[in-house]
Formats: sequence, structure tokens, C-alpha cells
Amino acid sequence: MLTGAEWGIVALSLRIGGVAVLVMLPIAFALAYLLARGRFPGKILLDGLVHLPLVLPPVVTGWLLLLAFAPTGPLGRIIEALTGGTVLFRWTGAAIAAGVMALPLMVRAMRLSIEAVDRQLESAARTLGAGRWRVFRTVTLPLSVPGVVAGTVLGFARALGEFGATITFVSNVPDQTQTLPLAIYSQLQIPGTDATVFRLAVMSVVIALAALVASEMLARRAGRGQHVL
Amino acid sequence: MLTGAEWGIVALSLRIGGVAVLVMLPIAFALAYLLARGRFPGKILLDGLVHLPLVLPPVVTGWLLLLAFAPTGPLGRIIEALTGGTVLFRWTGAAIAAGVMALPLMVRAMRLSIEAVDRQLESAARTLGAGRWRVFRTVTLPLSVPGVVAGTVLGFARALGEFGATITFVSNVPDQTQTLPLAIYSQLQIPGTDATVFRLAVMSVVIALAALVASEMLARRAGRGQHVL
Amino acid sequence: MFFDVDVEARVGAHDIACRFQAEDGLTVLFGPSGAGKTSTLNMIAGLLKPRRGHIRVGGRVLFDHGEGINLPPEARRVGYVFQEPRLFPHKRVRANLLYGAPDRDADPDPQLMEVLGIGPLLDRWPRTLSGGEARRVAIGRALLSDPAFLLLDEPLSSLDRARREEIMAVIERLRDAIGLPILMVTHDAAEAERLATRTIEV
Amino acid sequence: MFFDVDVEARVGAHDIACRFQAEDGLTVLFGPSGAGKTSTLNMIAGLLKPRRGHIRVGGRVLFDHGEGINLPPEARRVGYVFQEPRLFPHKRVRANLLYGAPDRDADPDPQLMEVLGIGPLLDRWPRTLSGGEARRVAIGRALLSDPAFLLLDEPLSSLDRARREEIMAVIERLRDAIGLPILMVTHDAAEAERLATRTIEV
Amino acid sequence: STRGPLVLAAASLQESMNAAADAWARAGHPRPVISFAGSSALARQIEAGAPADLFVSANERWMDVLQRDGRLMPGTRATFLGNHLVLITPVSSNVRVTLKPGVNLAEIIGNGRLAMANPGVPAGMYGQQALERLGLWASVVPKVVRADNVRSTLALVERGAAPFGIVYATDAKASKTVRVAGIFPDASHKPIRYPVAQLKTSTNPEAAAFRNFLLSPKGKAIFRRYGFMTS
Ligand SMILES: Nc1ncnc2c1ncn2[C@@H]1O[C@H](COP(=O)(O)OP(=O)(O)OP(=O)(O)O)[C@@H](O)[C@H]1O
Ligand SMILES: Nc1ncnc2c1ncn2[C@@H]1O[C@H](COP(=O)(O)OP(=O)(O)OP(=O)(O)O)[C@@H](O)[C@H]1O
Ligand code: MOO
Ligand SMILES: [Mg+2]
Ligand SMILES: [Mg+2]
Repeated sequence: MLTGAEWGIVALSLRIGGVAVLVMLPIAFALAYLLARGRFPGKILLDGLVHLPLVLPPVVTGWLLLLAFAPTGPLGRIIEALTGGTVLFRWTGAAIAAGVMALPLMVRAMRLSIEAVDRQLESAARTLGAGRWRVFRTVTLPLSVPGVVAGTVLGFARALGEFGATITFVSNVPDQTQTLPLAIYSQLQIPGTDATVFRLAVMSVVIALAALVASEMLARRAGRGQHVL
Repeated sequence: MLTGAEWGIVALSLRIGGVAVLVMLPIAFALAYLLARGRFPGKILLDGLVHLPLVLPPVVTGWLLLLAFAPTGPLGRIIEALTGGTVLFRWTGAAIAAGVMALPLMVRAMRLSIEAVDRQLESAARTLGAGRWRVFRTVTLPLSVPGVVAGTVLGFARALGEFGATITFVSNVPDQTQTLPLAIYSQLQIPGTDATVFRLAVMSVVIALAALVASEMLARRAGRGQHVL
Repeated sequence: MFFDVDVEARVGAHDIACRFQAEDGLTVLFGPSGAGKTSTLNMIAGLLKPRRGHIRVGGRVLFDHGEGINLPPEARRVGYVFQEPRLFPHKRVRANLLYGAPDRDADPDPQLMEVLGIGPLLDRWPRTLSGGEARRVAIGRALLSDPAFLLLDEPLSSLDRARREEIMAVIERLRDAIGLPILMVTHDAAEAERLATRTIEV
Repeated sequence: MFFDVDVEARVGAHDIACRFQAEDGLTVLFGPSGAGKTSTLNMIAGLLKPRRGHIRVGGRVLFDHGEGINLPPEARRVGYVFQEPRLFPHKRVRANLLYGAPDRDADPDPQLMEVLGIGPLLDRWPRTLSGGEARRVAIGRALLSDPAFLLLDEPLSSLDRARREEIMAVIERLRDAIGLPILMVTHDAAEAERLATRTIEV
Repeated sequence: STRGPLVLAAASLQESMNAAADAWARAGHPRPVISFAGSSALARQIEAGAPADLFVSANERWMDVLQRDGRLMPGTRATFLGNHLVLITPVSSNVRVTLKPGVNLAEIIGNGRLAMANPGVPAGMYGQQALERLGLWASVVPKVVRADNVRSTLALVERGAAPFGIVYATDAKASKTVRVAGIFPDASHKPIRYPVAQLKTSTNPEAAAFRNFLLSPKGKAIFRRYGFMTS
């Protein structure tokens, strides 16, 4: 079906997309909660900032990441000091790009669900002796599950499809940053490789569909008590 | 601030993003409704199809659009027969690319809100003599406004930032398909044009923030009765 | 025979069966909590499909399993006051009241507003109403929808005595003057005694 | 002096003021719909912040505008049965009941389950409950949370007579045997007469 | 380490540089890792400090910029390949154009489009220069569509989106679905030259050796097979 090298690309894409989304999950939820519930000056600004990677051309996001993470950039220096290495041209860099691009989608979906949570249920929980943190864990969070699932699917799909920011930030390095989209792009530039392009594209679709089906099942199970599905 | 040519790019981007989102709005809502409420064989398939542009590398989506809309492609032939023209290298083509890429984001957000609508309210409306269509218009649709707004913002932002599919499908034609991302990309390829890149990037951000603020205000107004904002 | 009901349904693991015939007037549905009173009203309103049987109201066949008849809720001309208010959260009180009214631009009948005591609430959002206020709006909404018969699921709970008296008077008037057949769930013995033409145990 | 309440609040365009003192026993809050009964309970529970005044319960200061004291709801040890059930839709009945219990792994007290008649419902989801069943679960949830006092907002509406009797007996027992102070809203004269140690008009 | 050096190479080198890397690997070395893109995009990444080992550009200009900014290891820059610029069209078309001053290229293109690489990409720069020197630029510029590198340009013609495109002779040779419709005179543009250099950030012990291999007769022979001229 796929060649060994192509399986390698699939595995790399899954690793990059998976790590990106897992790391971003708590960050995205915290941001979504803050935006849904918080009242603070600069909220609109934070909202805008979170949306930035969505609205900026991906190549610009990639370029900004490049400036930030270059050995002389502010974040690049920190990483160098901490790990002695760099994320440029590395799969870690590709995961950063994918995570940043996925973030706004994750936040929006989660925020939508948090805003839909009935706050009277939270009041009820507090009269039952639950502090803010327990209310959050046992009421707000579980009732936001539909948004968390939707956000995760959107984010994972976006991470899998990420192209412009990745190629600008960490280039197209086989085995390190050459995810499915970059591999397909490379093949599109080599005449007579339609079969490979097709195989890789189908693989993208299969992975995405699998993620989708899994998420639907998850949402169904989590939502059992809430919706008639 | 901006040069005349740069203002032209901004105007073109707004037109392409605006048309793409407006045309996609009813389609997206219909799909969201179908996916939220319908029970039919092949639902997962439709779900997957809608998500495709999100998960496929944008360049592949652009390539597929190119194959479909090329003068010899199936859709290209239909358009040629109907209008005598082509969408290739035209702003209409750029709008198609932007709309297709925005679609999954719009559908997901809307679906999330539709699923959260209390179906007992719909039952109540029907006992009051409202047929399915009136119930949809007066209950389901208005109660889904948060998702429609979120979906529209996400979609518009995505359309504004669209890059990979556009450049592959309709190339980079000044005054026709050279939206902000493509203009920035062109400038990014030429070392020493940082000032222009910066100006255009700022302009992207400004537009996106304006859309965001507008949408927040809209959501607040529409949601007056529903949420304590 | 105004109501001619003979239905069976399954909700979750419960089998609910209900069979009665009733003339015009007010029929009280009576039974312990969880007996299936709400489910029965839902079947008559067209919100729950019976597994078998038939529902005839005022000579019209609303449901007949054998003949494959099943009118949609909007064609049944029912005025249903649900056990919980179910107001439309995105519409102000006025729009809620007029949702089912034949003339949606007219102001809601001032006399009814007076009896229900909701005249001053017309421009409020449902979420700002107290429990009793919401219930009264729900009663108004059902009455204004020009129904051919009423289904009332504990309509007077959470209302104070004075208000309750006045609304009972309205119900009596509907029952006697207009001759609107009514099916009502209540646990209040006094209420049942005063209003009921007959009582049916579920 | 168990309850010592003197508060004022503004909800929407309404000013609500309430001032009373009450010993242990059961105090009925009484007043027409929209008078501010629920708002008062919400202030005592810590869900609505008064504009001024103080709330002292059992010697503890829950709120004092002058001294800047405002205990959060979870620190007030209140057992609040809301006007509507407010069950957690994502938790089964058992988890709802035990949400506020000191020991969340123990089974809910079988005797209480028996009185409330909800023993067979423990594994059900709230949305499958009938109106009266949901209310009974809400009562159970508040009682199981080991409260220092009870706030009951029309707890017995939508319950049939037999069940109402049994639950009234439980409330009497709490009032007398355990000496739990209770503040209760009801419109039912018989109920008020039977249970109330005193009645306060809002 | 067992990793090969990281090579950033102009898009037009897709097949040839891979063949060179394969040959090098067959000789028992770790296979170099290659990232292809338009030379200008790669130059920008190097400018930002991206740590790679070798850079092969499709023109001298971007190498000059990097050298000026001190990004190259002194003494490692060498120009080793040359190319021609051509006008391509799908094999199904039988158009032939003699590219010289006065030829009505705009009319030949007709309603269609002329695909070119972006202005900052070497292939785009050479192409624009050639059209300008031939006095054709003003008349064809409304028909020009841009792509992000020379291979994306090629793809536009291959997929039938544009009936004409300007690419290198080696790109035309790599495709079975396009043919050369005309060759730009060498004098109409700066000579097309590919310099290689080792980067300051290079740490891979094999980097210098692979660079030497590219410059060796054996290495150059590989590129000649793909149509490049060697010096
Ligand atoms: N989805 C469901 N799954 C399981 N059981 C259900 C479901 N829906 C309803 N029931 C059960 O069906 C029975 C009848 O419910 P119904 O709402 O008709 O009762 P009711 O007579 O109106 O009670 P109440 O007076 O408490 O409102 C109840 O015991 C209820 O628990
Ligand atoms: N957000 C709001 N905006 C405007 N008015 C409000 C708002 N919230 C409550 N009110 C009004 O405050 C008053 C007191 O409400 P509350 O719920 O305390 O009444 P109640 O005595 O419990 O009535 P009921 O017996 O009907 O439940 C009501 O008239 C209500 O309409
Ligand atoms: O750098 Mo290129 O080979 O002109 O795209
Ligand atoms: Mg009921
Ligand atoms: Mg109240």
C-alpha cells in the first residue's frame, strides 16, 4: 500500500499532530475559559491575539516563529539555554507550528461550549459545598465536553493539514519536518508522481476520518446523559 | 500609511473573504443542521467530506480544485458553458478556494450550537401551531446564533488568511487573486522587504480584529435574552 | 364523547397504558408521581408516539395506529401548559405570548393579562421572571394560541392563593362559557374537587 | 435567634428588601408571586449579593455589608432545594444525590431513598425523570449534603398527596428531632399550617 | 553522528540532487537530508539563523546576500552548474515560438496565462529580465500568473491551468506532459548559475565532504544527466 518511507511520513505526521494537540489542549481550554467567563481589561486584545494565527497568512506566522525561535531570537535563546539545542528544522519545531495554528480553532469551539453551560448548575454545586475548583472540574468541564471534543478534532485536523507556517518556519526536511502536506507538496513539484500524491492524500483522509469517527464515539459516550443522540 | 496598490490588495481581500463567507453561510448552516439532526446512512461520510478541506493539505485542496475547474475539468466545463468564462486566475476562483477552506470551520461551530438547542422548546413551538419550517426559523435558528456568529468569524478569518489552496488553484495574480497572504508571501520571498511585509501583516491583523469586535457585539446583542453577558 | 383515548407507549423501561373516554368539561388526570400523566398528555399533544391504540378528540382522529394516522403536533390545535414553563429564552414575554396567536401583531388580550398579572412583564426576558411569573406567562401563551382543547400539567403549582383563585375562575369560564374541553393534571385535592367534571386515575 | 436577616437587593428594576429574625424550627416565607421570596433565599445561600444589610445564621455571620464579610456559598453549609430541580444533567441520579455528601462513595441512606421513593431511580439520567421524580431527587441531594440549615423553595409542588405526606413527615423530623432550622417557601395553606413554627410575609 | 548533512537546495534540483545524495549514500556515507524550495525562501530561512549545512542557490544574488551578511563559511562558495531558460507548453499543443525582439508573444498566449515564478525567485527574476530585454514584458505582464517556485510554475502548465510557462530547460526535461515551445537567448538574461556554499552554522562532519563530492567530476556527471551544464 504505502512504501516504508511513506509510512515514516505518516508516523511523523501523527506524532507532530498528536503532540501539538495534546500540549495545546490545556492551554486552549484555559484560554477559552478566560475568554468565556473572565471580565478584565484587554479581553478583546487577548481574544484577538488568540485568533491571530488564524487570520494571519500562515507564512507570516511561520516567519514570526522563525524570528522568535532562531538561535538569536528571544525564544530560541531560552531553548538553547535550557536544552542546548534548537527546534529549527526539527520535528519539535513542526509541532510548535502545528500547535500554534490549531490553537484558535480549539479555543473557539471550547469557548462556545463553556458559554452554553447553565450557570445555575454551578450555583447549585456551590450550595452543595463545592469550591470553585471542584465546580469547575465536576460541572463546567464535563458540560463543555462537546466543545472540547469538537475543538480537539478541529485542532488535530488543522495540525495534520498545516503547511504554510511549517514550511516557512522549519522548512521541508525529510524525517524531521516533512509531514504529509509537505511531502505531498514536494511530490506535486516532481512531474509524474501523481500516484504518490494520491496515496499520500488518501492517507491524510483516512487518518482524519479515523480521528473524526473516534471523536464522534467519544462525544456520544460523554454526552449520554445530556443529549438524545 | 499604505500605498495605493496596497489598499487595492486590502479591498480585494475583503471582497474575496466577504463573498466567500456570505455564499457559504447558508450552505454551512444547512450542512450543520443535517449533521446535528439528521439520521441517515452515510452521515459519517458526509461529516468526513465536510472536514476534508481542513484535514487535507491546502495545496492538495487547491490542486483538486484546479483539476475540477480547469478548462478541461468537469466543473470548468460547466462554468464555461454557462458563463463563457473561467474562474481560474480570477477573484471568483480565489473566493471559491477561500469558501471551501472556510466551510468546515463554519459547519463545526454551527453544529455545536444546533446540538445545544433544547429540543423541548421546539416541541413547545409545535404545540403552538408552528410547522417544522416556522419552528426552524423562529426557534432553532435564533437559538443557534452563537454558533453562527462564531462560525462566521472563524470562516472569515480563515478566508482572509487562506494561502496554500489559493496559490495552487488560482496562482498569484495582482488585482485578481493576490490577496493579503499572497502579497505578503511574495514580499517575504524577497530579502529586504520587511517594511512592506510588516505593513501588510498589520493590515491583516487590523481587519481581523475589526471583524472580531463586530462579531462580539453582534453576539452580545443577539444573545441578550439568553446569556448574562 | 369528546376525548376518546386508548394508548400504550414505552418510555425507557416503563410501559405506560392509558385508556379513558370523557365528555366536554374538565377532566382531572390523577395519579402518583411517575405514573405516566405527563407521558399521556405528550401522546395527546403529538410529542410522544404511542405504540398502539388511538386518540380522538372532538370527533377528529389525531392518532390511529391501525389506520396509520398520526397528525403532527401543530395540526392538533392543542393548548398545552407544560409541567415546566418552557418559555422561549430568546423572545421577550410579549413575543412568547403571541407565538401561537392567530394575530401576532395585536396586543395580547388585556383582560387575560390582568387576570394573569403579567401586563407589566411584557417587555421582560424570560430569564428575569420569577418561578410563578414564568408559569403564568406559559398559561397565557397556551390560552392565546386559539386551541380546540387544553392540556394542563399542574398549571397552578407555584402560584399564591389569590392568583390561583383568579386563574381557576378563568379556567371555569373557559370550561363553561366557551365550552373548551380540558384535561388537567393536579395533585391538589381542593383544586380537583372544585374544577373537575370527572377524575381519571392513571 | 437562629436566622437574623436584614437585606436589600436590586434585581433588574426591582428593589427587594427583607428583614426578619427567627428562632429554630420551620419558618414559612410567604408572599405573592414575584414578591422576592426566591431572591431572599438566594441572598441567604450566597448566590445573590445584597446591596446592604447582614445575614447571620446560627450565630455565624454569612454576610455583613459594613464589615465586608461575604462567605462564598460553599462555606455557608446550606441545604437548598431550588424552585426548579437543577439536577446535574451529566450525572446519574446516584451521583447527583451524593454530590454534596460527606462520604461520596457510600450508598445514599436507604431510609431516605425509601421515603423519597427514588431507590429504583439511582442509575437513571436526570432527563429521563418525571417532574415529581426530579423534584424528589433534588430534595434528597440537599438533605444528603449535611447542611446546617435548609432553604426550601416550594419543595412539595408537583408531588402527589401520599408522597407529600411522607416528605412532610421527614421535614418535621428534621425540624424536631435533629433541630435543623428551616426556611421554606410555600403557597399551600395546609402545608404552612402544619409545618410552620412561624410565618413571615415578604 | 550518523545523520547526513542538511542541504537546502533550489527547487529546480529536485531529481538531480536526490540522485547525487543516493550516489553518495551508496558510497557508504549517511544520506544527506535535503529540503527543496525556491532559492529566495531558503535564503530567508538562512538569514533568520536556521542551522543547515549546505545551500545551493539557483542564482548568485541570494548567495551574495548571505555572504555579505556573513552567513557563509569563508572559502566554501563555488559555482558548479548552469542552465537555460525556456518557454513551455503542454505536449498537446504544437505552438513554437522564436523568442526574439518583436515577436508577438501576447497574441500567442491569447486568452490564456503565462505562468512564472515569483519575482524574488531566481526563475522569476531570469524570466522577467529576459522578457524585458526582448521588449515583450509590457505586453505580456497582464497575462502573467505567479507561483512560489519554478516547480510550482511547471505544475501550473502540467495541470492545464496555464497554456504557457517559463522554467529551466532541466524542468522541461523532467516532465513528460510539457514540451519546450521556445528557448530564451542566453544573452537575454544573466547567466543562470548555481553556487554551493557551506554555512556558518554547519556542524555536520560530512558537510564538507558532500560539498566536495558535488563539485567532483563524479558529482557533476550526475547533474549533467539531468540536463545541467557544468563548469
Ligand atoms: N427516557 C426515559 N427512560 C426511562 N424512564 C422514563 C423515561 N422517560 C420517562 N420515564 C419514566 O416514565 C414514567 C412516567 O413519566 P411521566 O413523566 O409521564 O410521569 P408523571 O405521571 O407525569 O409524573 P410526575 O407527576 O412526577 O410528573 C416515570 O416513572 C419516568 O421515570
Ligand atoms: N434580572 C431581573 N430583571 C428584572 N426583574 C427581575 C430580575 N430577576 C428577578 N426579577 C424580578 O424580581 C422579583 C422577585 O423575584 P423572585 O424570583 O424573588 O420572586 P418570588 O417571590 O420567588 O416569586 P415566585 O413565587 O413567582 O417564584 C420578580 O418580580 C421578578 O420579576
Ligand atoms: O530557486 Mo528556483 O529553482 O528558481 O525555484
Ligand atoms: Mg409529569
Ligand atoms: Mg420564586
